[in-house]
Amino acid sequence: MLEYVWLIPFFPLVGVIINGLFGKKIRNEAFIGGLATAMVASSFVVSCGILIQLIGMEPEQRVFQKVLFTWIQAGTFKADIGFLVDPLSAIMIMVVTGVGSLIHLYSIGYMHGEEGFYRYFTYLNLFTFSMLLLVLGGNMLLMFVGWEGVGLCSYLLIGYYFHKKSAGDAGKKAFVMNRVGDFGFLIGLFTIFWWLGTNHNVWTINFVELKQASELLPFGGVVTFATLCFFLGATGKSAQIPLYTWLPDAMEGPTPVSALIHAATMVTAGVYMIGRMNFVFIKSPTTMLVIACTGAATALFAATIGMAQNDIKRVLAYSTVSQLGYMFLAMGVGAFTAGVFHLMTHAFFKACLFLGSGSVIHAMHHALHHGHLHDDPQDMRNMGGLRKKMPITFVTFLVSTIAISGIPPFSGFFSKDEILWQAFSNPYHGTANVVLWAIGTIAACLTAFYMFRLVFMTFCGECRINPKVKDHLHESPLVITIPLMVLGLLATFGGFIGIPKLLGDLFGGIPNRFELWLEPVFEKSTEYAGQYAHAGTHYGHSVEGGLMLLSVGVAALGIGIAYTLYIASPSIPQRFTARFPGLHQAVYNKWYVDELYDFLFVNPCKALGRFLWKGFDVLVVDGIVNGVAAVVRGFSGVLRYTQSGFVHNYAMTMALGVVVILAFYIFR
Amino acid sequence: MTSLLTIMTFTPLVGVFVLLFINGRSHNALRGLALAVTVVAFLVSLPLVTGFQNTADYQFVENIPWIATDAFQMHYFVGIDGISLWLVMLTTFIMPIAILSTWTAVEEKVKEYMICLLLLEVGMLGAFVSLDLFLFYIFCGLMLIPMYFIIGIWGGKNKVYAAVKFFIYTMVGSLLMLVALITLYFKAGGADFNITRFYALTLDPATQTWLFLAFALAFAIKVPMFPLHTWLPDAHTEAPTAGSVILAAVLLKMGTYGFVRFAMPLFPQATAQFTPLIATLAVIGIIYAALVAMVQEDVKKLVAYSSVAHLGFVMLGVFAMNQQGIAGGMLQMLNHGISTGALFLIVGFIYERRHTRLITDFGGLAKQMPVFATIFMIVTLSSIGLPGTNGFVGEFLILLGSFGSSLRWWSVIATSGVILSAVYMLWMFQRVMFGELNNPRNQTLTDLNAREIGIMVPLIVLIFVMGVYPTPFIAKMTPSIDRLITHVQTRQLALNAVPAAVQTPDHADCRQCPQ
Amino acid sequence: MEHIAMPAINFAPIMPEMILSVVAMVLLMLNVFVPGEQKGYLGYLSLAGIVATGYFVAIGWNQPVEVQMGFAGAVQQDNFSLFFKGIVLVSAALTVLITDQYLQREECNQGEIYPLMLFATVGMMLMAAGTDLMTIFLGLEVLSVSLYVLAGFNRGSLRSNEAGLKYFLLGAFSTGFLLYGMALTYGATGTTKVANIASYVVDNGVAGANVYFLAGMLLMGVGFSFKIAAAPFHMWTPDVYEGSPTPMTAFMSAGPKAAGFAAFLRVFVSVFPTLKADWTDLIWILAVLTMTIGNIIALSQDNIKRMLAYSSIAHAGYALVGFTAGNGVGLAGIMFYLLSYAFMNIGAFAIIILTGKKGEANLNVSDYAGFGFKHPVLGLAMSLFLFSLAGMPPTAGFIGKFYLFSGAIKAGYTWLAIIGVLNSAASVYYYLRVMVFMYMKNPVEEFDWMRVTPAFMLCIAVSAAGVLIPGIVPSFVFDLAQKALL
Amino acid sequence: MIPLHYYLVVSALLFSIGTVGVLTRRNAIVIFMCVELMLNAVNLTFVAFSNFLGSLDGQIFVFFVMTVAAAEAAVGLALMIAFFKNRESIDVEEMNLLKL
Repeated sequence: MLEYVWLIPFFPLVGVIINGLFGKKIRNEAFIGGLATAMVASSFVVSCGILIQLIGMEPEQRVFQKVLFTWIQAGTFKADIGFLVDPLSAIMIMVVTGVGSLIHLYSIGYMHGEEGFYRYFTYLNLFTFSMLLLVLGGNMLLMFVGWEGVGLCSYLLIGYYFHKKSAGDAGKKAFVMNRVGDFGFLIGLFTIFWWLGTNHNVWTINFVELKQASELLPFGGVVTFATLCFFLGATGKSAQIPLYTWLPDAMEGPTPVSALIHAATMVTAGVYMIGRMNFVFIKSPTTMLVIACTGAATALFAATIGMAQNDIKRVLAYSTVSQLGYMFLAMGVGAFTAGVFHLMTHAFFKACLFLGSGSVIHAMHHALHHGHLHDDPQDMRNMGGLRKKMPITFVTFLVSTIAISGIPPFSGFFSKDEILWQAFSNPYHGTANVVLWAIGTIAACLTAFYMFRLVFMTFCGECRINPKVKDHLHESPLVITIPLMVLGLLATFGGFIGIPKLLGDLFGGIPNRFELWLEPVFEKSTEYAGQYAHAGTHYGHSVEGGLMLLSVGVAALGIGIAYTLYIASPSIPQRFTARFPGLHQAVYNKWYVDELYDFLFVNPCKALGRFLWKGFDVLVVDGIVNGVAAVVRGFSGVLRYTQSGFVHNYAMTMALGVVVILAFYIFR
Repeated sequence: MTSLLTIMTFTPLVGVFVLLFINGRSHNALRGLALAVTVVAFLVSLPLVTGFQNTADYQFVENIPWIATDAFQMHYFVGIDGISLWLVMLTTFIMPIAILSTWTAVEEKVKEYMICLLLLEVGMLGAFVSLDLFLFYIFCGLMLIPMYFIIGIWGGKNKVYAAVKFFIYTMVGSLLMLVALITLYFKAGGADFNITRFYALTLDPATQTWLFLAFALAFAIKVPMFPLHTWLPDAHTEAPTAGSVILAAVLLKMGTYGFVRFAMPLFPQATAQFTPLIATLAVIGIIYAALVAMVQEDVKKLVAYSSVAHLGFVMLGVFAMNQQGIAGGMLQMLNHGISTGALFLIVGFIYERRHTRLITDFGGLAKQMPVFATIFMIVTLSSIGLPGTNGFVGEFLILLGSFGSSLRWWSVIATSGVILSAVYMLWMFQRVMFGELNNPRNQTLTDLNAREIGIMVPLIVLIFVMGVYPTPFIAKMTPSIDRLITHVQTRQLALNAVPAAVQTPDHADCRQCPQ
Repeated sequence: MEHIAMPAINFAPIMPEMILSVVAMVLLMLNVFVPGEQKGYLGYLSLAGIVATGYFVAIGWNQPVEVQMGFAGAVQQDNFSLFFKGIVLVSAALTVLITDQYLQREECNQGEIYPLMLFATVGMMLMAAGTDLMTIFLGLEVLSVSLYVLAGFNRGSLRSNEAGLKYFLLGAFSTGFLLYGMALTYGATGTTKVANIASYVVDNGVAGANVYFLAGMLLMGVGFSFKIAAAPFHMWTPDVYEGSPTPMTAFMSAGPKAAGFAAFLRVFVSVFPTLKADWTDLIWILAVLTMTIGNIIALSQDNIKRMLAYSSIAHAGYALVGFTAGNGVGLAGIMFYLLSYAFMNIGAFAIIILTGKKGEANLNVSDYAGFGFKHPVLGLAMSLFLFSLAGMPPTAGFIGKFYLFSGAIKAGYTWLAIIGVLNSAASVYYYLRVMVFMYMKNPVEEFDWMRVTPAFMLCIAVSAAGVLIPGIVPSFVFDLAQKALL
Repeated sequence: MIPLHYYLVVSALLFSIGTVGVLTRRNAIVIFMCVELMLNAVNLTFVAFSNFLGSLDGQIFVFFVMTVAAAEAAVGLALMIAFFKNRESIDVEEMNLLKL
């Protein structure tokens, strides 16, 4: 089965080609959507086969490379089109193809009747293809191909409703911000490649070879530079500070896209990349600290913004940013397994949440459309009380919300708690640990708050939609609800593969399968970490257990506040905003970061461009060129007057010429 | 076949003579014939690829005495190596496309137009295959004339200004190069203009500096490098579509090719000396052109400035002086030819429909012209160097190469150009293709017809082929690049070892020489 | 009284001149009997005469010195002179072809123009062949006097009168300097024979310190500079070229310039080679001034005849670059260039005559709007000539400039070559300007008055061939020029 | 015997007078007369040198110069007449159609 790993990205590519070239002619939605879904599902089947085969192998042999052909070879540089299968990529392909298939299926229903249906599925398949390249790529460059490819698809899908200016803007913003990250990625790649090459004559960008060669890399120094560059790439792709602003805007895309790309898969690419290159990152404590801090800060910062948004998808978007922050926090504290674990569980519950919101929006849109109303179908202030209208959506949404809030035994609890614990107890960052942990915990509280705020505003209380169309609200069709249910189940039980040792022991020695599974991938990190990490404090089970309870407690607190404010006494939020209008405005306007970026980068760039064009190009450069011409012409215009037409002048010039020549020769 | 290059180069000239005898009013016959001629030239050039041995030697060489007097020995010396092979192919490939693109765009003076295009092809091919410096110069000059007419006669509003600017700008550079070329000839003992003999020459550093500057000026104008680029936006904007396509795809390459073929191997020491300067100008060009492109209001001008940026990349790669950089540079020349050529074709398509190129006149075209939108998107992505397309491979290798050379920090700055290129291209794309279709005149636009799609398909295919499987392209140029690098670097070392005193005598002595 | 022994005279060296003179005189006679509208036949006759002369020029090539020498060393029909005679005859022949139609249009159909041209040609040939200052002076005067008349040939036209008179006054004035130079040289060396002056210089070690000699050399230089229109002795050129009947302008710009260079080179290169260091300074100053002034003023000209007049000044400057070099390449370059220049300039003037209207009208650059497409063949030819004048490959103009600048570079005058190429670059502008109007502006005129006679076509075709063929395969011409070196 | 220099100085003076005349006079005929003066100054030089050097070449040259001067005069006067017919003046200041 492993030999056929190339089939995994190949299937979606077939979908792209067929739908892309002939989709316009085919027109049959069932065929187009079915084909696209079938292709991803096929990939899923192959992925399952590969996973099963991997499970059957010895842990240390679970690395397989498949090289198709040499892609670029120039001098010492060589990059293959080749795939790498190991436990990490196996998890990723499972998530991508699994969640991907469900979302494809969902899309058939959600996108029904859209103009450019085929275009949508082409892009979606293309995205899946790129994402699979990203996770399967056997070298940095192929990963980069996927990296950019998903960025492109993100651009295309965000801008899917291209007639809306905001959609186009959002797509472009996403792409450009990603490009900023790509800039970092490339520089990082160059640094590693040339450093290893020139200093140790190891010319490679292949991950397996790099892992071997990572022995040669120093701690800190050049590695810090390279990893910081890579991390810049990750911040772009995974929407971390400072490059996170594109993600909320990306909600302009169709909701399944938000689920697939901007929640479950693409945005986690940065996390995956750090995991993939853990053996490099771990060599730079500085970078690790930067990552951890960035992650924690993002987690908190995005959560604050999420509290004040009214657009259902925007809340989820900020929630995604925040959760990604958790993952980076995990990576930064060396808890790679926890990070990847949270990546996976987040894929489940966040995909479910997005699809659920999609289901709501779908219903709202449908209803509003029916009544010819132009209310915003995504605004939570128009919703409320949908619990009875859409029971399946509500239930799945609720379990996912519980999961994200970190309430046991739902999946989010296991992963998030693991991260917080590692943040607290890791041996790398010394005193910073407490701060990181504290921030993470506060953010967990906020998460629970804004997520339940969302649930309460949407599903509970009075139905605030225009009464005219109230009766047109329906539960979505099966094609939409089935994926919801599957994802809801995963969000509920997905955490059980990674039960922390403390709890596992409690329940009769259930091992943390997830950690064991990934162990070979991160073995080098463990090894290197041992070389510099200070022994650190060893905390007992009681501390771990206490912290666990505390995190559940803050989540419960968040839920409680949300209940108080949005169910029990809904007037408090109004009074609060009335009391602190500035604060609310600042949070509502996302702390004015977009405006700040406009002010700092976008506008100066445009102004500079305009200045260089009109001021420099046209005035100076062309001015010099045309100026020379003008001077010569002007000179010509003056000089021609020497030709006065009078014989006397001519004769005089001649005579003077003679005199000057003679004088020159006599006096030289 | 030993005379393949000659046949290829002069096939269009034969076409010109045939065209002369066709009635100027039977437009389709003229177009068809011109197309046929260029296709034949392309077919003739195909054996060059298949028959090309992957060695550094000059192949398909023909060497016939041409101007043989006591004072001067010029040869008709042609041949190709890995460096020129693909540029020749690019030329023969792009010409039929250029001619097809003008099928309906040029309705006046078709005969003259076709003649100009074919003459241009002769000049371009000749310049790429010349291994005699004098022959190269002649062909370079030959190229200018038809291009001048193409811009000046079939151009837009400001055509005369653009054409004259183009011509004189280029002339100034190439005339100074002529002086340098003659100087070089006499330095070499005045036997002939054979390029390989010049390569073997060891010149003292001062001479190298001056000669390099003269050559570099000529080529930098052609490239064009900042700050000698201002003729390009004008020329591109005013030229008719085919003119822009050829200008971008091939003519600009004459400059970068000139650096690789002549300026660098001939004057290795000076090359080393001026690398920081050239790289700085290249990087300024990348950033500067990107910023300026960003605020353009005219699509064509925007693409023109993007050309400046792209060629800045090429220059950076070439001057990195390592395999990756030069291979990337060479590849980027081809990529730029294909992508920017395609972009100009695309601009031509909408110009032909709407007779405007102002970005603000468009918007929402994607709705009306889905096929066009797809093609435009692919080409745009290729232009911004998205992986999987050709543009990426070239840019990546250039940046990789320059990062590994002495130009590390230049490379870092240039890499940030990657961001800017995305900004201006996508913004332009967005404003043209996305948004509301609110201009009533855009609401009646028709999508591409079969001919137009047919023009674009080969380009699109190449965009992907070169993006996914560039190996054959790189493999064929590798030996030649190796030789170039070895040549330049050994010479640089050799010159550093020899004290400057033991050089050829200064030419002040020659003044006293009897005639 | 003793017999005066008739010396054995070798007529071979002046055979071409004799034939042409005889033809000219016969034509003068015939002219009386030929009615006005048929004066064209005189043109064909003179063409026949020129061809016959050309034959004798051709057979003179590479003859031994005793055959070349004549009149006690006063003339020498060496390869050098033969090459220049060739240039002169070419310009004469091409001009004759385009004269008749012009005269008919301007209604000054006087047959004397042909004999006068032939006499001028004789004078030019004599200048090229003269190896005695006296012969050179005589040749120059025969040329000049004929040209004064030719310049003012259109008696009814005030402009032509003015051109003739200006040319006459300034020409006579310059003759004074030339003669004075000759006199001083004669005084310093005691002889007027070029060869003897040279040997005297060598034998007696006369150097730049000798005031007579130096002044003589410089004044002769001034005289010749006037003939070749080198700045600052160029000022007559634009006025005379503009005012003269156009065919005569063509003639004057090609032939006399060549003849002037022939004499200039003959005297300076063969007489004063040891003084090269001295006269080179003079020549390069002239070269720089001439190129620059010619080109720069040409930039602002609207009248195409006047523009070409300034351009002709500039071209003399380029040739002087080769002169400065003074080496084989440069000097052969001058010859090559002057020959090419005859073709391209007369070719261009032929088209200018065609497009002109009665009364020398329609000569503005803007009058050429759309010409290129109205008359594609003529437009193509005109472009060819203009590109050649601008020095674009693959034309003879380019190759010529290449040789000239090569010579300069070879001799170490790289900076002069750079000034030269920068000048060429500037010159491109005004040549292009004509083409801009020809091709890039919409036509105003229909050009329906144009009558393209076979004679014109012949002239243009020959000129085009003369521009293009040496442009592509210059070897044979350049070989001839090199064999013709002094 | 009068030294050579005397002749030469005189002829140089004459030449200069002729030159100045050309530069200052307005009547074309007078200008031409001044040119003749220059030529005759040259003739004087020739003859002086010829005598001094004992070579006849100079004197022969003088004959030619005189002949040529005569021819020039003939042509010149004819041109002046033609100009006068059209312009009714031979003032060189009025010869200004062709300029710039």
